[in-house]
Amino acid sequence: MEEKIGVYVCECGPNIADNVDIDRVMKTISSLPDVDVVERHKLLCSENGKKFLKESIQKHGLTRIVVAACSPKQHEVTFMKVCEEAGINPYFFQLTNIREQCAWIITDKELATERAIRYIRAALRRIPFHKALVKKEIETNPDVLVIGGGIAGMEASLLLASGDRKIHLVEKTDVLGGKVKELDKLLPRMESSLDIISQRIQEVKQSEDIKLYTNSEVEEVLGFLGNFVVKVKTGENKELELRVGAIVVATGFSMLNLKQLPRYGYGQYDNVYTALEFERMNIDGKILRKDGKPPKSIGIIHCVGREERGYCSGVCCMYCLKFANYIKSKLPDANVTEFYQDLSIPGKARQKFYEDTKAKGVNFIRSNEVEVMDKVIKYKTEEGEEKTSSVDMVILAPAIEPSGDTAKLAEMLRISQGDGGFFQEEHPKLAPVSTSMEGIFIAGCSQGPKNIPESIVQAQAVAGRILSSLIPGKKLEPEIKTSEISEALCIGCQTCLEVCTYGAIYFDEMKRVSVVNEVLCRGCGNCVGSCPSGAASVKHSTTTQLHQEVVEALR
Amino acid sequence: MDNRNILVIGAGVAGINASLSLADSGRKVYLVEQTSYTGGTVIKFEKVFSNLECATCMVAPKQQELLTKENIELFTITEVLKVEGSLGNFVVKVKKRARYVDLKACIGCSACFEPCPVSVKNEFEEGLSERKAIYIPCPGALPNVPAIDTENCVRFNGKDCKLCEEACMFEAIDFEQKDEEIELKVGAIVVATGFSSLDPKEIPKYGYRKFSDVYSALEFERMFASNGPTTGEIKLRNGESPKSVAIVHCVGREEKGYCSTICCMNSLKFVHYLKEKLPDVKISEFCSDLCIPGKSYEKFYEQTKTMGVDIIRFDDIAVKEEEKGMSVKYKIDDKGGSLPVDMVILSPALEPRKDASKLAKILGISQDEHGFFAEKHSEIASVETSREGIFIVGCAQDPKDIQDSVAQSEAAVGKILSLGG
Amino acid sequence: MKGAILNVTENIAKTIINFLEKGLDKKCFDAVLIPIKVPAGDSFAWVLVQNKSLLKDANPLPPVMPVQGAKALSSITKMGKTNRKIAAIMRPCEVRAAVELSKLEQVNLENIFLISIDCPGVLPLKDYLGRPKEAMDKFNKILHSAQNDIQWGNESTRPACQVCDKFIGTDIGFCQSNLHIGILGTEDKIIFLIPNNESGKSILNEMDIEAEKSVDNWEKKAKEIIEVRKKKRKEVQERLKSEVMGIDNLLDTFSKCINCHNCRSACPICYCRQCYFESEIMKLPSDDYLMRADSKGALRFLPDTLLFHLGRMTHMSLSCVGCGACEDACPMSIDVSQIFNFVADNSQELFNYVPGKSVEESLPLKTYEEDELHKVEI
Amino acid sequence: MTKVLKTNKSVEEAVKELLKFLLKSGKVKGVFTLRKINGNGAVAYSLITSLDMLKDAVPLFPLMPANAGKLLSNLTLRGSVVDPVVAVVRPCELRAFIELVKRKQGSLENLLLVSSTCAGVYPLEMAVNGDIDKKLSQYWDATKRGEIVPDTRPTCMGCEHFLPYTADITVTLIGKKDIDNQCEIFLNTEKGQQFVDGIDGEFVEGKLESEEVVSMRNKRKDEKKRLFDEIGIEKFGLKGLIETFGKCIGCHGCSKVCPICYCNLCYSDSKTYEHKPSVYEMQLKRRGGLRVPPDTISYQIGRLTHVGISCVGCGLCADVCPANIPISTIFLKVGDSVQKMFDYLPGRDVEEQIPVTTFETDEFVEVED
Amino acid sequence: MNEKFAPKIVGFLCNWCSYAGADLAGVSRLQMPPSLRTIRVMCSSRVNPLFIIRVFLIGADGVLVAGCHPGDCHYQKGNYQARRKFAILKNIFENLGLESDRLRLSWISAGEGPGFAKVITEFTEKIKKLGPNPAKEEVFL
Repeated sequence: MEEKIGVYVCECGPNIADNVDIDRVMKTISSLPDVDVVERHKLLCSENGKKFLKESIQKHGLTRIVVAACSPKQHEVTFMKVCEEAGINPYFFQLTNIREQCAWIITDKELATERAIRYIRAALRRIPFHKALVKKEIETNPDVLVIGGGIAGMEASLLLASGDRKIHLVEKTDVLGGKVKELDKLLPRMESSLDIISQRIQEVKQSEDIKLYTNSEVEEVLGFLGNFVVKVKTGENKELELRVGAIVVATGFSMLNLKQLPRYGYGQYDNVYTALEFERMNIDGKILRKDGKPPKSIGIIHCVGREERGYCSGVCCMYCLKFANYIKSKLPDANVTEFYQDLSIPGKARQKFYEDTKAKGVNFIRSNEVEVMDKVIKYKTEEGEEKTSSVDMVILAPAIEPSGDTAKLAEMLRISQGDGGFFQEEHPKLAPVSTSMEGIFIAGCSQGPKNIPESIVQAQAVAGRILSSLIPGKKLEPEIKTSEISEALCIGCQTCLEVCTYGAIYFDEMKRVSVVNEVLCRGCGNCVGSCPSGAASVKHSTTTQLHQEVVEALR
Repeated sequence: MDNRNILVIGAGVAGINASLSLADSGRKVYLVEQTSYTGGTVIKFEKVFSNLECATCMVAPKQQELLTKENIELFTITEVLKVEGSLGNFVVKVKKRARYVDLKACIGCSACFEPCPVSVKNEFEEGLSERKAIYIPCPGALPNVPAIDTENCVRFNGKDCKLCEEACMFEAIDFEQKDEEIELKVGAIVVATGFSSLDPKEIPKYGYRKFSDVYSALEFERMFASNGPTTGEIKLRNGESPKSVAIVHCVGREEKGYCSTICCMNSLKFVHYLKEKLPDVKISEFCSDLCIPGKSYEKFYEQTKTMGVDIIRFDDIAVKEEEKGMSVKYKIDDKGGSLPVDMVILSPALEPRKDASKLAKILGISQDEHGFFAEKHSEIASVETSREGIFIVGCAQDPKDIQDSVAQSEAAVGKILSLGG
Repeated sequence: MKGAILNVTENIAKTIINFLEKGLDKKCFDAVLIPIKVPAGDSFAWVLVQNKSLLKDANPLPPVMPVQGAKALSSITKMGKTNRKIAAIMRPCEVRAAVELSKLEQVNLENIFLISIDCPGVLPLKDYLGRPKEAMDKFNKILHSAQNDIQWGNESTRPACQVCDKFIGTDIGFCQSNLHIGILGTEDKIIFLIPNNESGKSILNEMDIEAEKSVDNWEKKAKEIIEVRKKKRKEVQERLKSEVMGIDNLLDTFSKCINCHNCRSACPICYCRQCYFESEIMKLPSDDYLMRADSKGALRFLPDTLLFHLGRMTHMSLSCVGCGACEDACPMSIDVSQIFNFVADNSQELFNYVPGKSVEESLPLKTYEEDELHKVEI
Repeated sequence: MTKVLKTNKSVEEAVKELLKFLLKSGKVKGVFTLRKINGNGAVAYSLITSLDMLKDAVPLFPLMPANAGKLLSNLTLRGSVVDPVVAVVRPCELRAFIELVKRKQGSLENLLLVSSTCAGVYPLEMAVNGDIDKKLSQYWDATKRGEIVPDTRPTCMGCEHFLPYTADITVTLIGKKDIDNQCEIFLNTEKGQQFVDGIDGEFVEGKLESEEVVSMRNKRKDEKKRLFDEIGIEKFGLKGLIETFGKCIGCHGCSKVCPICYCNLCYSDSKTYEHKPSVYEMQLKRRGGLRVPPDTISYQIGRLTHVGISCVGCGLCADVCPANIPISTIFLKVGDSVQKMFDYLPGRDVEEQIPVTTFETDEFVEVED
Repeated sequence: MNEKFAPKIVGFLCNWCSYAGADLAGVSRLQMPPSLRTIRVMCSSRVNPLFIIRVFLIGADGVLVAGCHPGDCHYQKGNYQARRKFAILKNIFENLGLESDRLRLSWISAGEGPGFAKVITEFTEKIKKLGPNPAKEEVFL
């Protein structure tokens, strides 16, 4: 069918008109073959401008529209809407920017006008090659899989449940509560951790929206946002298949294995304990040396393994202060010394806790290269002088590291691991709980070391993302301008799979061609730039379309 | 929840983020912003730590989305007057100040600035440059529509001036606009009003305003900004570029009694700023305890150290006069030193907004001893408040970095949506 | 038959170029498609010329055929008709190929003005490259021998050319250009411009060249040589029948083939973007190969070399114009074109179809007659 | 030190013996090697499954009718060979195959790879009238003496990677004085040793990187340098390119035979490169003239961007070029330099990732400005 | 240097940073030579080297590929990939003695209006020094 093409030039008041000779533009463009309508308007984006555009399109029964006006970032959407209202596909429209990138940056009116004409002709050249694109909609499953039954996993599950979603909560061990369950008191108010955690565990167990699988592990994850298929191996060694729309990974952390750092004497000398061991001692109410006597002088060592891991675990300083408080309340005359590098006590509440602790007569020594010998702690001061201090009990604060199965999960879920081996968030600032795989979220210490409130916030955030994006009965509307791969041209070298950040391309073994999953594709075109066979292309930015623009630009 | 609409107070990155998510979920959102623009403090940054990403590139798409999103109604230059009712049916009265520029008609060509006879210090640029009485805070601000500041506009001070009106081709200037009081019915409220940073003047020893080349972090931020007053040139007041710079952490920490969380990283970021523009500049970072928690920050610190910067610890510090210029005097357990520099950058503490207590009263929520909005429970309910249905996110609750602010905003969304309705 | 007569200035080539320049000046056409010596001077390439100054290196009758003219024409008109009038000066086999391609929708002849020349044949590309000078002299001799030598186009031209009996761009050569240039029987003093149709005539009019002169000398000479060639063609094909035909001979001939498919790339009639024999279809699972190997004890790898050549025959032999481009491009110097010619002649005979003779004549495989080919029925 | 199988047979016999042993013992199902076919002296790669047919095998015949890497890819493209197959190929063919495997165009599984220290091959045109047989004695003499064999293809004479990188079994030829009555077969891998297990002959220790190899490598390096200087592509510029590729007839035979050009349909033969006449008319207007078919130069540079990083310099492109363009030398030179950027050597190791799919966050900052 | 020569530069600007930067330059009314022909792409990684070659041979006096600063890519890592492809192409150009200075890769953020103007001005100057792209006139491409 013959296309009817219309060109609309916006004067944008004086902004374009002052610097671009609109008359000349009109004249030149009208003289071109296969341009059916050329119109000008004072301000196309204004209400009556849009009305004018719509009516004109309908009056002339146009099939392709070129608008020469401002930046697409300003009004592309505006005019696409108009096209839709006028009854033509919004992708049969091209907005060419003769304001920001023409009228406003070129003083010489002659040149600016030529430039404007050139841009319009470029648009005219490409527009016949435009294809009609339509919104896709896909059914989704609103249920959620949560991996990990720690504080974060439970918080997410509970919140999602009260947002009436079905949740499958998969926990590796036989109990809920994760690491928090092993703590005595919570900072900074020193409330009982157990009360809080056991209350949550109850809620989870009672909720009929949460299906709990203990002693269970995820074995395989297929599919994508809204349509995941998950294989779970349950405690009863049953294999079952779950269908969910989103996945939350809250697999927490593990503590650095102190065997790796002999210089702290753990397992080598008596009375050297890890933080969690000490929590336990404290809960059992017996802070005692191996010989059964209470310790007289206790050294608490911060930053154990910080150097090796290359990051500050963020939480140790505070719980080390907490330990001092444990001790002081049980053994008031015990001598407590904190060996620290930098005190990391951010936020409005923590410094006070530190000062109160200090006031209880706890010593603080800024120290480097700390070493533990029998009953002695050796260290270097800021000035670098060697000192020792004799102790009869040592508490070590080992670095927090990703839990053992992180790598395995990362591969299974096709998400990447970032700094320190923790799961990589989609964006370090604006998308801390989502991943590059749409529909897969991370919360708590699996994303990075953090304290309890931060973990809970992340869990709630995940709930927020899921509840707002994956809504029962509401279909997903994925990106329209996605990539596509020509079966005929694809040779199956899978270069595209490797360069795609979003796991949006899969390989069809039968046909031996790569295929784009349009739900996941965001249309960046990296695959297009990398495909040797020219099999990949991005809709609405095809090589042909760009080439047409270039040809005109260089006329 | 009877009323599904949501009120979000503050169009900073946290507020925007919450609004977008809520809108996605099909909620109607009223976003109330005190200033004439969106983006909050973040858009004042050229780059953000630790990935040194360009802040505008990061936030602008969200701001754009905000303006085109169907079920978000944005009220700029607007403040909350009264909040009644309870979770599920709050009745909120807001005062929408006149912008005197028609948001629909104006296309942001900025033709009206030039003729305006008034010029005053631009607070967005931390007073480093001037603006007119009709103005946008900086190029690229969104919505890209100026506002008239009636305090300074001569027309609103007796004279009959309408130069801007004449300059405008789109009849966008409308002196007839009136402030209006609007009543909003909402089911829940998200408070994302952010922070202000301590005015170093309050602590004389830092010599702020005494010495012309002592800058606050935000001032320096704007000085480096490519869309800022110097288009990114780092200059002393005398026009020369600094040879030695001191960056001072923890300004006001002692006085405030808390660590503001982000200053260490932000100050380290400045090293990158300086070295990018002035490779040979001598930089000293004065810090007490380095607070760089989390998986990524120490890496940034290590990398920064290799760029040539002295990290100097202090217990006490002051900026003193020298016969020529100034120097930083510092003490660390009874030792100490003095370092002559020609530029000082102060990292002042983050503090609650000046109007926090007023807003707290209006909202009927409590504040903590520092004046930040108090969360319901510091460990397990940090986005909830004493009043059910009112949520606090971002630095309005506690000093924090962008990641945590965004996380909290999403958390509030989670909480609200989980209430059902 | 009538035509125009132009006096030769300098040499035939120059005369023809002058004629073309005149055409450009008179806007009879906007551009000329003609072979031009490449900058390095070691070959010729098709160039679409608008700026006359480029014609100084042009040669309407180059000693080699690196690219079949029809392919060049196809590359610019495949996607639609040109808006400029283009005069394409080509050898008869190239004109015939162009006509075939237009039937296959690979060339759009609208606004294309086809000019053909008496063709003495060309030298094998290999003989020309490297020694362009000597080759050029050799070729010029052939050109001039046109006057007396009945064996016009001697041993040194390509085998395909030596047996070509359709080297004349008029109906006696089963070729239908718009204008044919005759150089036979002219003692190199004149050339004949013979319009084959109205558009040919009208162009000559526009250039006010009077076209009512007799061209009998030329025609007589041409027909003589055609006869000689026909005979030669018969002989050669008889020889081929015994030497090359039959499965063993064929296998033998193609045993050197290295599957580079240059023959098909050079062939004007093989117009597929992607050859069937290079497509996924031809890629088999490994055990298929092993099984086939097993059945004979050994399998040449790649297999299906003969299949490729036979397959190609079935695809293009009806339209094969015998231009010899395939043989020129073969790195293993296999007598591809001679074999294809032979097969083509026979299959074309079946429908007494002469490829490129006229645009009107539709491709045999696009039509059928109810009463035909009964001998293939049983 | 590597395990070496030593036999007192001429190299050619020994290798055939080995193949026979493998096939006979049923350790392999097929033998992939060069073979004389059709009794007219033509030599082609073949997949041999019967001992009888093995007689005509000429594993070391100095001719490359096609890059075996490309052929092996064809063989294993749709899944690895079910039963083991032994393939006798040249080092550059082996490297090509490895590159193809990296590009998911083939599988190493169940393949026993036999290669040799390669003395080079003769140009294809020599195979046209069977001239190679006349040259064989000269070929082997030079090889024994560890000298570059005269009249072999230029790319071979300048090839420094004649020592196979990933072969299971390597037959040493270069500089081996007595290959007529003695043969050393290096068993580089576990696999290699397992397969020959049970064959007669003595097993010794040996070193592949012999003096002969080293000295040959130096000779080749010099020759390569000479080649590069002679062609001096860095001085090409557009003019030079046009002069060099002016005679290109656009058959794209170079890409058809190139093992690294693995596309079914070359991008530049695809529709994207075909335009409405108006596009050409615009060009015509500006340039006054336009070569057709167009895109000769862009095709060649374009192919460089694709092939450069993996070019193994097998030389076939130049060998098949009807216009005698020294393509291989040009590609080799550019390839070398592109590969150096990432210190990447195509075909060195199948685990080595192709640089184009990966990146470092802090590389090539010099190209930014 | 030919004063009359007005270079034609084809600029592939990524939608998220560089195009926004260009807009900001406009909004700030920063003047720059009229040499640029903007082509908007979603990400710098979209630009296939093959395409750059074509643009160069069609006769662009300069080709600019502009994207987000490293680490800022809206699609996480596209610009790194873009840089690699570009580096290889530049290397090939140098090897073939083609003027690789006609190809430019720049990182321009949405905030860098002035930066954009600077890039365009500099690049235009550079191209002016190089003179017109010979490919423009060439017949035998």
